[in-house]
Order: sequence, then structure tokens, then C-alpha cells
Amino acid sequence: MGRWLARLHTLNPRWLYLATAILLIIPLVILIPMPRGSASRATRGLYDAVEAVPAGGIVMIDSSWDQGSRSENAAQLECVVRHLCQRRIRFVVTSLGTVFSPEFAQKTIEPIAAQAGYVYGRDWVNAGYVQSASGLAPVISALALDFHTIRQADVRGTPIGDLPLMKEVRTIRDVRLVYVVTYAPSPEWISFITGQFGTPVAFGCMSMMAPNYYTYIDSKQLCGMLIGNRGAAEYEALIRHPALGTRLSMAASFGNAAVILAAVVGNLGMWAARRAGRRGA
Amino acid sequence: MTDPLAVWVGAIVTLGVFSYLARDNPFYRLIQQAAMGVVVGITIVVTWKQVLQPMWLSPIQGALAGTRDWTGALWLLALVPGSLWYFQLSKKWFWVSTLVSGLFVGVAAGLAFKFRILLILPQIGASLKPLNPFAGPNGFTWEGFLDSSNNLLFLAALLTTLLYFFFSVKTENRWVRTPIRWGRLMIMVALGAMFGNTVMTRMSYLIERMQFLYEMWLRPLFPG
Amino acid sequence: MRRRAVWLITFGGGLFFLLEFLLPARTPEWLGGVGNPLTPFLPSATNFLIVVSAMAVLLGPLNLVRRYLGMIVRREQGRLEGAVFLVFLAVSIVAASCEGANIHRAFDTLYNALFYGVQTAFFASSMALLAFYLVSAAHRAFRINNLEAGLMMASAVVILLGQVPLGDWLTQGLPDAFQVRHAAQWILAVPNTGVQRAVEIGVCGGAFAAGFRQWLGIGATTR
Amino acid sequence: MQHADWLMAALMFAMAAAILGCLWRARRGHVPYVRRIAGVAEIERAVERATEMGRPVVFAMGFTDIQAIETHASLLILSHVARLAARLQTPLIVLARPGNVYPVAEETVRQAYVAEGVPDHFDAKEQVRFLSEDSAVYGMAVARLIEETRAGCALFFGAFEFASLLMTEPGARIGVLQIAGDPSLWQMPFFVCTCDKTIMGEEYYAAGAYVSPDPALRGVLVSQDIIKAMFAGLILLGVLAALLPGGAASWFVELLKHYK
Repeated sequence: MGRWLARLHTLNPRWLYLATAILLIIPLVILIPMPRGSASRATRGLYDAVEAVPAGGIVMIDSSWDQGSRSENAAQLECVVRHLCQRRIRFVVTSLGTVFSPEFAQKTIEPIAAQAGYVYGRDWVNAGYVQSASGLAPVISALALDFHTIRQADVRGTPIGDLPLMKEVRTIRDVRLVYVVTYAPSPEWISFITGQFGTPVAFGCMSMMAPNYYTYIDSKQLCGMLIGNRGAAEYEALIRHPALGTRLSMAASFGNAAVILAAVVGNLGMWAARRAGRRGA
Repeated sequence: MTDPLAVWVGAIVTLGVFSYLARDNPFYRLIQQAAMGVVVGITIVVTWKQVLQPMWLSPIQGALAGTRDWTGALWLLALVPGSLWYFQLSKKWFWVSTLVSGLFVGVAAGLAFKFRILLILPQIGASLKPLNPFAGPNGFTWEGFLDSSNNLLFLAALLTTLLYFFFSVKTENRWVRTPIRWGRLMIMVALGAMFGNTVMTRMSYLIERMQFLYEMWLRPLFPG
Repeated sequence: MRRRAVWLITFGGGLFFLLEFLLPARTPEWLGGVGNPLTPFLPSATNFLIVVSAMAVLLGPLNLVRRYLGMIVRREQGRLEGAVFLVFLAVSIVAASCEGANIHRAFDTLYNALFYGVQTAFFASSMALLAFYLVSAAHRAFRINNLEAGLMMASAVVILLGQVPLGDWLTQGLPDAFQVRHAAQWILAVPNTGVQRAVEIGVCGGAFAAGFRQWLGIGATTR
Repeated sequence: MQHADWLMAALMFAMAAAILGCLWRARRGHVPYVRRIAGVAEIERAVERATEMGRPVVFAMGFTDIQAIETHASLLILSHVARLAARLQTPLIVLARPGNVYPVAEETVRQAYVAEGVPDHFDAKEQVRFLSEDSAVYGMAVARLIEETRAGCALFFGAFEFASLLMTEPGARIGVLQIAGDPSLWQMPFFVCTCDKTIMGEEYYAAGAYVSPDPALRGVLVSQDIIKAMFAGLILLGVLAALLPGGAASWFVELLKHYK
């Protein structure tokens, strides 16, 4: 056993790469039912905030994710948009700072909105890319005061004034909730939206960034947050529509198990090698 | 996305990148440059189509054609600061570009003060957590005790971490050294949380790629 | 002279936004009850900043094009990569300009192949490479040889199990309070929150110090 | 709260006063006290150990460019390490990135050798190297160098992106003494489990100020301490006020709690 572990210690990493790839394919090929735990406080917070918006109310979604964080943000956008459609809440989508985001947002939202019978321009609008090379701070604080100055056309170039929904959205006070979904949502949203105007803000972020944001959940500066695919899976359970998040979260079980196993085996191997060395000496 | 050409190109690119694990190869570098080219190209077009055209060009056009307010023509003046950026291309005239980049530095600084104070004050208020387990409406309860213990631990983590990042105190004193040591251990627990979550994010990248390869590319190849 | 001009612009830009915040929405009646004079101009000022910053869009590309063209002309090493960059740059500008404009369907197909096939696939898979490295590093280099590393790893394992269904499955039989996802939530919400808030307070001080030095131009050489 | 209220404005002015006051004192020649950073002593020990083993010291810089303060602190530590290496006559290999940091790093090392009176021991071509602009390529090249030269110790100072693990993994495997410093906490977990000592968060800047002769850097550090003490004091007072019987000081608690 000891010698076997010691040999594992000097294994060619390529075998490990292959084993990881195979391990991660399994949950995609075979659907393994696994228990779903109750929703965390952060997920529940966002769900309750959406439930608090009356039907016909307007929510703003900032979908600023692109290829770099699609693996977690796509599911997070999908489940919230589905919930909004279930509750007949209208929404405006912006993409601050990332050029590729409007395309991803459009492709994610379009099928869900179409299925729910949402009409573009009346029930939802994709306002497109907002340049923010100068930093998010001035853009967010101006967006809160006057939406129409900062975005004058939607993603396809239609003037904002021609869209019926946008006639009702001038300042941040016309919006009931702001949901920011991207790799690492900027705390600027908290300061300049919740801090200055009191409109609740919720985040959807990569798991990696979540520990950082817990301090805002604790201080109630964020009304809710979806953390990685786990957050999306919990949300999907709340709206009773398991989809992408549930699937990816299940697959993540295998990924995490792979890392834990590798670390345990590695430490055991080192320990065995050290003991064998001591015996040899 | 379901475009067969896009799927096939995507699959080849993905496998090409993964081939880097087997050995360093030129294909990876070429694909990287191609992707950079696409990023830069699309950025230029999107910035034009979604920012400069509606926000800069159409007011000018409208003003010149008389369909919009004449003040739109003033946007032509924006070309002056806008063109200053390009002095960065010359070593000698680089300083001219600082006239415009300096403006953005100032704006960022001015807004940073507002941003930070608005962000930090609610957190100071939220840190004033009740510590007394007897203070609840029903006197002492186990839930209340548990909450106060958690609040105490939270405050200990907050204050010892602050002390750990305090550099102008003398550390010879045991009363200072022990909390600093505790601070470092608390930071380690938080780092563990960040670590676990970082691992999850990195794994999600791989899962997403596997899902793409399997569901978009392989499965449609073998229907049934 | 030059430095002073730049400094004046920097100072003015910051002053506008700072004063807008510091002045009240409306002065008290005994001071005339005037509204904040700067707030109405904030959206237009930002609009100007957006347009001017968007005008820098060609700066990076021009730099790259200049460098790669130079490489090709001088027949330096790496010119093949440079050429690939330039070709894809040109093709994607054409494809992105013509996409969605109903010129020809071929442009849409080409755009999709570039956007999803090349760009998305490349960046997503090069990030995925990190997952492979992570597993191999976990196996070969994550050594628990002191208290600190042990504490960190223990906390990480709880998080790793508590955030996925696997953890729920493993602790299924235990009473609710002992389920691993609660332990994970506890770590995130109690010790982690305390540490993150302390870091946040430190960052606040750092941001003020850096901001002041930039805004007032003190010791500008260090930043 | 669209505009500042009196408490916000007062706190902002207090912070400004702390910063400007400390800088003003530093300019007048007052050198404030900064405690010894444990990591810095560890670096000195590591370089000494490498000397005893007769193996080179490898110093890798982060990805930020020359204007960033992260780079500035990294250069300060580099200067310290270079002087130590020059004094002990230990070979030092510096890996610099981005392109605009490279010449500055070379100059920093040269000046350290001059200051120690051994300018001819400095070999620019061999000692300061530029590997790549690309994070992943840089990380792997650093790792390969540590492995090939069987470094006595490896020091990583700067802001490192995801490349941290690529750099430190082989060194950890073959048992090289490694010390890492990074101003952000994101890469720290990887450094903690592959390095022997870590310098994290603000400690990183403090280490730079500690080894630097510039009093202004220490002044800024002290001003940040004052700001932290201010907030810590508000929290402590608030917690104590809430503990007072009968809500005697509840106005103070309410004052701090009404921000949202």
C-alpha cells in the first residue's frame, strides 16, 4: 500500500488530466439524481426581492458577463429571467463595460422571453453596451439619474425613445430592483444605487468572488446574491424549474471530489514516500 | 450558437487548446493570436455601432440635417480631447495624452471618495452586533446565546484582522502579539473559503467546456 | 507648466464629482433654499466622458498593428503569429460590420464562427486548462505541513463539500444542524465576513490615500 | 442618501486630514515607526540559506506595469534582496514582466550592486531576464527556471494573476524554500499551500515601505493605520454603547446604524 502510494506520488500529470476529463464527462452523460439542499440566505434574499416586485413592475438587469464567466453566469441569468417571466415583471437589460455581453444576454434571454410571450420593446429591452473605459463609477451614478442620456439607442440601434417600455424608465427610482450578473459585480452598484437611492441591488457572481461579497449581505447592502451554479440551482428549485444550474451544479460535485481526492492522495503519497525514505536510510 | 460551422470551429479550437496539456505546440499560439484578432476587431465595431454612432454621430448628423437640436453639432468639439489619446503612440508627445488621461484620473479619484464612504458606513453600522445573550425579549435562550457567540466570533475576526494589518504598533507586547496571531489564523479560515470557491469556479470552466463538447458537438453526431 | 496644466485638469475633474456629492440636494431655507447646482449636469458630463473614452478605441489596435506589421516587414521571429492576428482582425471587422444588417447570410455564419467558434471557445478553454493544472497541483504540491495550511485546507474542504449536492448526499443521514452545507454557510457568514470587512476597511483607507495623492498630484511618480 | 450628510462629510475630512498630515510630517523629515514585518526577516534568512547551500536566489515580479503601486513596492523589495545578494555574493536571477518594468528592474539591481561596492559582480544579461508578456507562459517559464537551476530560494513579489500556481508548484514539489507576496488575497490560498511564508494584502505594501528609505511611504502607511483605528474605534464604541443598560447610549448606535 505504502509503495503504491509513493509511486502515485511520481505519477505523470497527463494521466491525471485524462482521469479528470473522464470524471467530469460522467455526470453529463448519465443524469445522477442527488439531493438538493435548502436555499441559502443569499439565494433566498434574491428570490424574495423578485417576489416583492408587483406584476408589471420594472427590474433592471445588468448582464455584463462574457465568454470568461459563461460557465456560471449563464445559468444565473437564465433562472432569474425565467422567474421574472413567470411573474409578468418587465425588465431592461444593460451591459456595462464588456463588449461581448449584449450578444450573450440576447441569446440567453430571447428564447425564454419568446416562450413566455414577452414582446420586445413593450415587455423587455436590451439596451446594449455601455462604454465604461473611464471606470464604472461615473457611468453608474449617471445612469441612476438619467437613463436616456447614457443610453440613446438599444442593442440594434433603435432610438431608446421609440421603445414603449423605456418611456417608463427615466431614473433609477422607476426601477424596483437591480440585478447585476457578471464575473465580479462592482461594489459601485451598491454605493451609487442602494447607498444613494435606496433601490435594492442583488448580485450574481462567480463562486470565486462570493466570499468577498458576504460582508455586503451581512450589512444588507445587497438584498440577495446567487453564488455560482450552486446559487442558480437553488434558485431553480425555488421557482420549480430545474435547468442548466441544477445540471452544472451536479457536475461540480465530481469536480470538487476530484480536487479533494487529488489533494488527499498527494498528501498520503508524500507521507508514504517520507516513511519509505526514512526506512531506507 | 447551434450553427454547425460555429460548433465545429469551437470544437476544434477547444481540442487544440487542450492539446497544450500533452505538449507545448505552435497550434496553441496561432489560435491565441486569432482569438485576440477577433476580440480586437469586434470591440472596434461594437464600440462604433453601440456607443459612438448613437451618442456622438447621430446628434451631429441630426443637427446638420436640422432634424434635431442644433446643440448636437457641439459634439464635434469632443474630437479635440478624443484625439489627444493618440499622442500615446509617440514617445516624444506622450505627455499631450496625459491632458485627457489626467481628466479620467481626477474623475476616478473624486468619485472614489464618494464611493468608499457610501460603501463603508453601512458596514460600520452593521458591525454593531448585539453581544448580550440576556437582552432578548424572553431573557436568556439558547438561540440567543448561539447568536451572541457568533457575533462575538465575528467581532473577534474583524478586530484581530484589522490589528494584523496595523503596522505602526510595537509588537513586543504579548497583548498585541496574541491577537495578531489570531488575526492571521482567522485570515487563513477566510482564505480557505476563498480557496474552495476559487476551485469551484475553475472547475466550472472545465465542466462548461465538457458540456459543450458533449452536448453541442458529439451528441448531435450520433443521434439515437 | 505642462505638469501644472495636467494637474489642473485632474483636479477639476475630481472636484466636480466630489462637490456634487458634498453639497446638499437643497440648501436650508435660511441659505436661500437653492438646489444642488451640479447634479443636473452630472448625466451630460458623464455622457461626454463616455464618448471621449470611446474615442480611444483604436489606440490599442493601432499599437498592435504597428508592432506586428513591423515584425512582418523586418522578418522577425513570431511574424506568422502577427500575420494570423492581422488577418483575423480584418476578417472580424468586416464580419461584425455586416452581421445583422441583412446583407448576406454568409456574414452571419462567419460572425457566429468567429464569435462563438474562435473567440469564445479559445478563452473558455484556456481558462479550463487551469482546472487541469489545479487537479495536478492538488495532487503534487498542496502540502499540509503547518497549522496555517491545515486550517485553510480544512475550511476549503468544508466549502467544497458544502457548496455541491455531493455534500448534501454525504451528510444526508445526519440531523439538519449537522449538514455540511450549514457548516459552509457558517464559515462564509461568520469568520469570513469578519475578515472581509476588516480588509474592506483597510481598502477604504488605501483608496483614500491613493486617491488624494493622485488628485492633488502629491508623489505622482509612485502611482 | 443622494448627498453627503454631516457625519459622512466629517469622516471624509478626518481621513483627508490624517493623510495630508502624515505626508506633511514625512516631508519635514519625520520618519514614522513601522513594525518589523515577519516576512521580511524571513526573506533575509532565505537568502542567507541559499548562500550556505551555494545555490541561486530567484526573484519573480508580478504582472502590473510600471505606473502601478504594486510594481513600486515590488521594486523596493527587489532592491533590498539585491543588496543582500550582492553583500553575500549569492547569484541572483530576476524575472521581470511587463516590458516596461524590465529596464527599471535591471537598473534597480545594478544600483544595489553599486551601493554594496561590487558593481562588477553584476551581469545584466544573466541576472535580469524578460520571459514573456503572457501570464501562463511566464508562470511556466519561472517554474522551469526554478527547477533547472535548483534554486536555493524563490521569491515571488507582485500582483500575480491565475499564474501563481503554475509558478510555485514545481518548487514546492522539489522542496525549494519559497516566499510569496501579493497585495490581493485571491492568489493567496495557492501561495499558502505551496510556499513556506506568505506576505499578503496590505502587508505587501508595508514590507515595501519597511525596507525603503523614503519616509513618505511610511507616512502613508501610518495615515492608513489612523483611518483603520478610526473605524475600529467607532465599532468598539458602538458595541459597548449597545451593551450599556437601559439604552443609555442608544442614540450613538442609531446614528451609526441608520446608513443603508
